[in-house]
Amino acid sequence: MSVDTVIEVKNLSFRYAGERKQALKDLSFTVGRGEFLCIIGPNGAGKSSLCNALVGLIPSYFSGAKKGGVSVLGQDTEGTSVANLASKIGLVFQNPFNQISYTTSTVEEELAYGLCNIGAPRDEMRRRVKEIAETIRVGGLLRKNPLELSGGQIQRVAIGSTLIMRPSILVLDECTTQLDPLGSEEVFDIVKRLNKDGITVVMVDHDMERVARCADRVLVMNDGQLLAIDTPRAIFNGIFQSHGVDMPEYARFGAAMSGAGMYGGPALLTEREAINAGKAAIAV
Amino acid sequence: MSKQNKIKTKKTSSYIPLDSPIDRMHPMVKIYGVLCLGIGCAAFPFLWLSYAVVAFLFCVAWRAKLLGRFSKFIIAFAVPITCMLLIIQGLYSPKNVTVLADFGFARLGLEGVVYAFKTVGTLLVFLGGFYLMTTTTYPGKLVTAMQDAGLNSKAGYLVLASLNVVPQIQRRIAVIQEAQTARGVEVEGTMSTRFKAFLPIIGPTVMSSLVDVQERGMTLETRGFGVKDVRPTSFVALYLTPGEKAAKKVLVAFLIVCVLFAVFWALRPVLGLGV
Amino acid sequence: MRIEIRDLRHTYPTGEEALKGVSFTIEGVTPVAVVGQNGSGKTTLVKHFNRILSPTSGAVLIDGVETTKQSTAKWSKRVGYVFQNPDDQLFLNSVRKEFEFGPERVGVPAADIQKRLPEIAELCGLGDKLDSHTFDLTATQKKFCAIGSVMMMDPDVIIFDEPTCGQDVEGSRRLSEIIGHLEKRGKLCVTISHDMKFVAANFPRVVALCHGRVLIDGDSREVFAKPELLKKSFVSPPPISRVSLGMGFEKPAFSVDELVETMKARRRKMA
Amino acid sequence: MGKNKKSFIQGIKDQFSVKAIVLIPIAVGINLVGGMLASNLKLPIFLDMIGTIVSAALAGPWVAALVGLLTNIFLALVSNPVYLPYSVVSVGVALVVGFMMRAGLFKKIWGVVIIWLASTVVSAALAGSVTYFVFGGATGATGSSLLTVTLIAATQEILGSIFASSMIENLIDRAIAFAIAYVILKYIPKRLRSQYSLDGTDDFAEDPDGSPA
Repeated sequence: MSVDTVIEVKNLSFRYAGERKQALKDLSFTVGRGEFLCIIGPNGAGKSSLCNALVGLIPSYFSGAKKGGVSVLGQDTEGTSVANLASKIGLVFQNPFNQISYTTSTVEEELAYGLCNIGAPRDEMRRRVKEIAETIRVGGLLRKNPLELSGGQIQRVAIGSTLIMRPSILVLDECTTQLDPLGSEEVFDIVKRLNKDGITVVMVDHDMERVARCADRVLVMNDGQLLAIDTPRAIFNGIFQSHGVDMPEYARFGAAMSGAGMYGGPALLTEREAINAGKAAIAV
Repeated sequence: MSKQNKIKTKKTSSYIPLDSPIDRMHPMVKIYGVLCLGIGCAAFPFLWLSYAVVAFLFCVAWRAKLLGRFSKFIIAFAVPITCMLLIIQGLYSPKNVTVLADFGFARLGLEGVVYAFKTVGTLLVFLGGFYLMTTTTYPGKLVTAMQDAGLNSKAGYLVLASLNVVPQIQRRIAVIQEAQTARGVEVEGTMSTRFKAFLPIIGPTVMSSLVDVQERGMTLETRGFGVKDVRPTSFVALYLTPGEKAAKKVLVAFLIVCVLFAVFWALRPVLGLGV
Repeated sequence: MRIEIRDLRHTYPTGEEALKGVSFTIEGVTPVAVVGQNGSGKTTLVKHFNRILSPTSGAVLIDGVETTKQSTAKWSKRVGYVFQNPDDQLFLNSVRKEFEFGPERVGVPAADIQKRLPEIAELCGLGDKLDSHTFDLTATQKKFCAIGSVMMMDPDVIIFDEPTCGQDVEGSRRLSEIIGHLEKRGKLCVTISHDMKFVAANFPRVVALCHGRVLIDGDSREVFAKPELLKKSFVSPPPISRVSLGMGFEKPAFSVDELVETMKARRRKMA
Repeated sequence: MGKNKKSFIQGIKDQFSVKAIVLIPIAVGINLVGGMLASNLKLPIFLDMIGTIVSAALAGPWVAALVGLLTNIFLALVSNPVYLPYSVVSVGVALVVGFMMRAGLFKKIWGVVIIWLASTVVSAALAGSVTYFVFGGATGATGSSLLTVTLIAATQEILGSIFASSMIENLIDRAIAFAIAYVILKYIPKRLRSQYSLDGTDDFAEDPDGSPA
């Protein structure tokens, strides 16, 4: 893990206007540069609210009572406009159809939309669109209408139009939930590669096998609270099962083998690890 | 909204992509065209000018490869309204003095007939021009041109998003209709059965659309929509050719001449130039 | 219960051929899962079961009756369909009203509706939420509200489209419970799913579609024992099955416990 | 609205938050698909102002007025430019509905009846004016044109006939539109509505358990 902190959340609490329940309860944690952090927890745990707070939509877009604060790259999100923050931290959410601007007729225009709004010169736009199109692998789709793309393709365009603002942190709120396995894989591949290239990733995900495989650290939430934040091996050792948090099948397998006295190592996180541990157990 | 009809097709814009000089023309010239020709004809006191401009519009339609559609549109509009106005104004206008024909139950008056043809002529110029502009201009290009000319970017968003959001809501309503019939909502049968189907289908459409509003607003916020003190730029570049610049000047000149003539004509008695 | 699909073909008005001759029969009440990548024709197929779609050629027969014989609304008494997105179904201002809506439409007597209501609410985990606004529910609860509102119509067949999409552990567990309950009550459950963990745990029969044709149809253990064939439809066996196959076992395991038991047996044999 | 008095223009500007701006195209879409659904179900009415009413209730009269304007622009684009001048009618009706809702009339059934009657009269007056002053008496594009001509022939009175035919056309349609919008608005939960209110913070100051645990 990096020593360099890019996000610092300090005693963050939030309650939406008109609601009684606290959506976020006294959260504190930091995210390091280049880290891959996964947020897990049952539906209604406050994962989306946390994402909205990270990018500054809470409190500027959602009215409510906020305590504590979030700072991104040293800047307090409160008092900074969301548009300004977009060049530091980008958000991609679940429904791809809600992430296109509905004002453009081609993918390239869609990618450039954010730049148009901040008044970027045209040459700069063209250069960045070309660069981003390569990153998100939509080179062949640039002239297509975004509304005619498949879910996975639109989701990649959504990531692209976020990346075009050159954020160094990407927040993904269940961005593959509504996609089929193939589309989901396409999107996830890109996220993984971006992380390798140095972008910090904060991702909400329900696919525990994937979380176990990819996360540097896992943040567990329930009922608006932060239960734990640690490495996947530490999180998936069975402690949090009672909090509505699923375990990856491999970790569950490891735990069951330990119970039967066939395995004594750390939590299993990948298919490879599980197969090897299993083979070792029956080779005895 | 009393005149609103149902939309039969799934078309969401009247733009017909055809490669023609009119299609390639800068949208601003077309906007100038509709406004200058329309207002000029409306102001001009004689009715021949409108019909001359309509003839010119037919030439434009031919260049735009839209002669067939344009003729159809003009006839479909002109014939019924001319008939109706001849009855309403020709027979019943209080201004009627000169009687052209006497049908017994009513008299056809010259003033009313002239008024009817003047109205139809002006409307044909306006609506015909508008029709040609929208069928030959891609909506995105039109809005870009208007934004270049100083239109607020929020207004541009509203026009384009309205055009683009409709097909998506249409798809959604189709799914909702399926979902509700699967819950026992009958969409065929007696009038009261069909009436009862309206709410279960429009209800989820409205509700889910309102939920979408939230996320779409977030998207726009994060993408710098409506940032203060910044002049938005556009991805697609539009330039006026020298010919188009000249065309704009000619159109404005046409408008000025028409208006000046109209003022002159109206002031004739005052100026002592009576006929 | 018998659903017979006879050389079913469906071509959309756009010219897209979604089903290119599908034939199979579902008999009894054993839950069936339909799997395959997007565009394989899963949804098009099941939408024929209650005549949301009509065959371009071929036929679907429910207990010997062609589906085209009556409207979807009429079929809703016998064939229930839960759509993927609950927002497409829900619009009333309480869970109770949503539950009563369907059966009222098809003329179920009020007394019967009230009798069914508490049991189904309990099954769906909405027992204490009956008077909540559907908007105040979490994504999981909304989904179960939609499921419950279809179960309230007491159909003989229930079709689920991607029921685990966006669900958490709790939701998936409750769903398994409902599927078990339906089978016990003699109802057939047909599910479209991408979630192979869920399919393996709940569906003894799996039909995999690929490009509008049946790729494999059979016992789930046999189907998941052929990862190479399944790849054609971008389906991969659930993680634990992959582990057991990777360890060299012939039959794919469907649960962790099962695999551990098999391993114990192997160790005993070797010892 | 609000304790401190704002200027009229500022008041209008405040109604156009990003949320309201995103709502507008969607409300336009609802207007249009409402009309389409009515025709698909073969109902003899238009029902194409549900989006306008909902947006008036959520985001105020000026947002609703824009919804009305854009709905007509859209119709002019896709179906017939004749709709363009009638934008005046949509805007006028939206303002009447919006301001009467602001005054709290939509909460009671009798209030809804008043809004219905007022909006019908306003729309008939405006539509009649457009028909008379722009089109000289009839557009020839709608069924009411024939009605107008018949009335003129019977009464010899041009303006009155145009107004009367417009009233007849609108009265029933608006009644059903308002009834449906009334039900839908009842179903929209407060949580969603409070996202639009200009004084959303006031809303929750009343809440008892204010501080985080």
